[in-house]
Amino acid sequence: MSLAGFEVEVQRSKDDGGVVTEDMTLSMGPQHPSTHGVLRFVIRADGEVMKEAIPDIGYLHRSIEKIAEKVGWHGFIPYTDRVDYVAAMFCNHGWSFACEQLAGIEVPKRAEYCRVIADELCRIHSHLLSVGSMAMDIGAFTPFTHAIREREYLNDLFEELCGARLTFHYMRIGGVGWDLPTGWIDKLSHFLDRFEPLVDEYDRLISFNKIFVERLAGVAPVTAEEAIDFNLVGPNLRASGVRYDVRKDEPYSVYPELEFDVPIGTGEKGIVGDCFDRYIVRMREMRESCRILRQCITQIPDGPVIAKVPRNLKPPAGDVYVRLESARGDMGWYVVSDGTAFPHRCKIRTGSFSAISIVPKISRNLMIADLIAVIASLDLVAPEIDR
Amino acid sequence: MAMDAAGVHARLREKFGDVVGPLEASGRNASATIVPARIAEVGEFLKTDPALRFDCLSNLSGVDYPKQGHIQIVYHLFSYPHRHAFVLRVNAPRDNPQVATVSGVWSHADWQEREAFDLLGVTFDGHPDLRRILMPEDWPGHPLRKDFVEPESYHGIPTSRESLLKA
Amino acid sequence: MGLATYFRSIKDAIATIGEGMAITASHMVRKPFTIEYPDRLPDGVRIQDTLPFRYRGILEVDLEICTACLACERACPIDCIVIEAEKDKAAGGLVMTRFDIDMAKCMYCGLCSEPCPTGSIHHTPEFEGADYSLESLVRRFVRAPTVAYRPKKAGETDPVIKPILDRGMRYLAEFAKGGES
Amino acid sequence: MADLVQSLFAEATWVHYLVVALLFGAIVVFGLVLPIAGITTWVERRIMGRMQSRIGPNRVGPAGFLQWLADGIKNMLKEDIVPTAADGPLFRFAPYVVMVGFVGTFAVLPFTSALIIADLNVGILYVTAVTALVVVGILMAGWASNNKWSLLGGIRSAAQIVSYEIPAGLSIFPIVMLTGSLSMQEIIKLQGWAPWSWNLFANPFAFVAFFIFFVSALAEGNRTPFDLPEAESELVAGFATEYSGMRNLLFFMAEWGNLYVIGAIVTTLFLGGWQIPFTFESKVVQHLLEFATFFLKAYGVGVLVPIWLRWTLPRIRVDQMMSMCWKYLVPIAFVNLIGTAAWMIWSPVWLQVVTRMVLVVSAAAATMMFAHRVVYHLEYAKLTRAHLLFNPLATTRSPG
Repeated sequence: MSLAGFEVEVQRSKDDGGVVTEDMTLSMGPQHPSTHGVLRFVIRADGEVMKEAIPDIGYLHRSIEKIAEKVGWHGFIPYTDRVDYVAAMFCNHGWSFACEQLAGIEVPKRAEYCRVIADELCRIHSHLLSVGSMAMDIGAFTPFTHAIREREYLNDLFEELCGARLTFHYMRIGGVGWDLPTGWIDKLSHFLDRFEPLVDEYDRLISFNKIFVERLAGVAPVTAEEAIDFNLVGPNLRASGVRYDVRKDEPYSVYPELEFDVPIGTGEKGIVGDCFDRYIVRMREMRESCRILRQCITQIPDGPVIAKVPRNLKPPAGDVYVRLESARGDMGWYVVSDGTAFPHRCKIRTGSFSAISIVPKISRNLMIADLIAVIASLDLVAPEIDR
Repeated sequence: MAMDAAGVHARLREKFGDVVGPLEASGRNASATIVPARIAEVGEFLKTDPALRFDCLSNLSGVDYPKQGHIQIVYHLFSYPHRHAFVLRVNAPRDNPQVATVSGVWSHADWQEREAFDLLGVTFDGHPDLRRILMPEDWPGHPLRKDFVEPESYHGIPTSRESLLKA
Repeated sequence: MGLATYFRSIKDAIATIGEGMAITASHMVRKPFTIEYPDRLPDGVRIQDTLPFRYRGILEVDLEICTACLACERACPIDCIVIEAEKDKAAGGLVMTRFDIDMAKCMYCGLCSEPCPTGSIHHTPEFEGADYSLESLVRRFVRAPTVAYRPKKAGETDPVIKPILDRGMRYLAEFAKGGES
Repeated sequence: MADLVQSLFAEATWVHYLVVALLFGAIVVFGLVLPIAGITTWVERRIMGRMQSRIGPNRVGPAGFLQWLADGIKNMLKEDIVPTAADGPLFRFAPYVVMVGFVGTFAVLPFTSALIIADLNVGILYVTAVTALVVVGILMAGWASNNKWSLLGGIRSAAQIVSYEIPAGLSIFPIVMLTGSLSMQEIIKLQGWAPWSWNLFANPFAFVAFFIFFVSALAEGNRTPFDLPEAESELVAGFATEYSGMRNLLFFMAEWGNLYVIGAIVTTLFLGGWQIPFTFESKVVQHLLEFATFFLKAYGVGVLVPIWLRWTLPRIRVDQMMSMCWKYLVPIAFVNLIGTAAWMIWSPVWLQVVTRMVLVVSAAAATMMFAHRVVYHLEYAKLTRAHLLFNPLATTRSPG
């Protein structure tokens, strides 16, 4: 593996005693245990203290945007599952949403509710992995398995809903592929009853543990200006104190009918926008998702779950940019149609891509152990970065 | 104070004149085409003008239009203080696409421009660190161009396998 | 650092660590969540039987009710289905000579089973697909040329085909029905 | 041991001594150390599994008990890889240094009133000295691997162990002062079987010293929250990154075995050692009971509690580990030292008795509170009886 583009200048410094010291160049990844997929960082460190950490991405590039131009409008939906396989529902939703905007398709109300239910479940699904792996990266293994245990329950729910545990392919252009199965709503509310106390338990087990707080509080704070400048989105942006949520501020689907709060980082343990804020915002969002789900359960109307959409869809020429709030924040889909059966261009702007670009800036003068916390707290998911 | 697209466009026209093309479409997708070399200035103005305050470059995408003979760079801007959005478009010729960089205006543009450079071969003048980001350094061509042909192999590794379904 | 902060941080550390230990201790008496697949399930239970009806496992084709309409072949985004059928007056309709699915390529999206008019191509709950070679992952359903199924106006009466068709239609009923124009 | 050799051989030469010493060493290593370290791996993985709503190893032998043997055999059969760029001799030698540092402590561990290899009059000093060898081994491993992650791990370990020797040593002093001896057996003999006659409850300073010693010992044993030298999410596997097969196993055996050594020392110093309330006619019964008492105390404190801590707590950062040592543990250990001295000089007998009782009662109260919290958490999670299981060896859950 060449270091092309990563030529780290070896800096020699001489202290007063005449001892020459060299910086150490570390290659962290792509097979490092805590880089969440195949990410690589080239670190220049002085002992434990990093002088810089340069991200190297592209190891998981599967050219999904190119594939979009080859497989047609309906056929691309299963591929969107792979854009961010930790939170596939949002990618399904984003693509369907963009296509509906392009083709002017009206989505039935029940389908929108199905989508919101699936989205919010998926948000819990993704945040559980995020906070769980964060705890594991900090060194506590047990919270991770507790998170995975709850995630397993969710997987069972998804399996029943759409037949898959990870690559859901649940949404279709114009609605959703399957209606909610009979008795599924009861299982969902049973899950919520069981899950909410377990979030509290998780908080007691790890969130406010002194060691955990010490590891995260005050580490790598991102100010609101920086966050906007680097286009951090979602929980990462909100942790910096910006109260912005696409669901609330540019509502789509049926979110205007639902009541929920947008938790933001307050710097309760350290500085606003530090790792702890990014972590705790996710914990709080899971509770909000539970709230949304409970409302959906009571409000969901009857009716069809998919609109009449031609199988050979040819949206009129034009482009559209839609944004939706995925688990990793504002996800942008820029889709260009040239009026044929194949998309002309699809650009997916993901939260992790912008989040990783801020790493070199905020990781200066942190310790190597802190870099792990930063990666975990930004909730970087490698497939979403590389697409 | 949120401003509608026509207002944003009018203000740009007032400042830059013919550099800014006519307003296309409306609502969230309302856009204006900008002269490639002046995009940085326009961006700077959009970001700093107190009435506009487009402090966030939400998305930067490159689209190849072989028929029209240009590559279009699309800037989706968003303003957190005012909660309004605007779209800028820049058309660069396909054979030598050169666009001024906006990485000095929005830090997010740094990586997005690298991606556009990598996948579409657009050169961003003045970019501090313009090198490939997703593809390997020695990858031939720019994959998202419509006329890109995938090489048969890369360093001796075949890029495709024969279909098992061949009759 | 004031003395008060000093002792408060000691107190905090002891309290939160104690709380965490109480939780892990309480887990010692909770049931494990593991299903011991595949060999320690309760008697007579196959894990496949516990999976939901919609589970998207390995694809299966019921040739008895396949109409050779090629809808699945067209729907597949990665072209992992190949069907060859010819009109044959003598045999009384379409005759399928080939129906192959490359399971090595299949991404289990379910797009093929959605447009199927009879539910012939469908996902099974089987998921154990590991094999020693790529070639053996290609499922070839047509052994000998087979006459394609033709739906009967009055409803199916053949006692062999009826249950298969019923299952197929039930499978189709699970899908949300959108427009098909 | 000299008596033993002389009683066996009429004219004992140095050869006899050597042979008996080697035999004895072999018996200790293969009869005691290996099984303790091995079984501990099984215990740890089972406990960890239950804490994480999993089962843990359950395939080899009843309830997976023989898993440790299977792992050992597997590791012995594995290829012993030495990286080309590594410093070969040092690389090969390092695991043995770590093992020596750990097995050496068994020489002075008082298992019963008689079963002790050498009751040195400087026993506790010997323990602190010998365990310091471990850091040499780890540093050797980290350096010789010629891997930056290993080196970071080795350096972290050196900094950590050297720092934590100080609070650990300072927390031994109060006990030495109380008992007036450095010999392990003497320290035990001056305590009684009952909790109120343990050094732990002798005075408030000894009580605090117990916790400081325990924390420092955890840090010296590289256990979570102080497992920085091998922090798997940061340094891949720290100093052991390049090791495979048996050499890797030696490191881990030393780690798990060290837990037991920690427990044994804590038991000796603070928890009354092998003391039992009765004396028996039969020497065998007497020693068996003493051994069982000592073993259970040491295993509980030294193995089960650290395992429990490990699967509860996250890992602290290297600078926090240092500040914890120098800002918290060392000052408090000094206060303990002076406090114990002052206590011994000025406290009247009645105060000593009352304090012992107060400490015992408050420790019991703390345990009760803790038990209450455990029950509270079980109730808070809204678990039905069907979700609870009291048989730790049962394994199956019905699907669905």
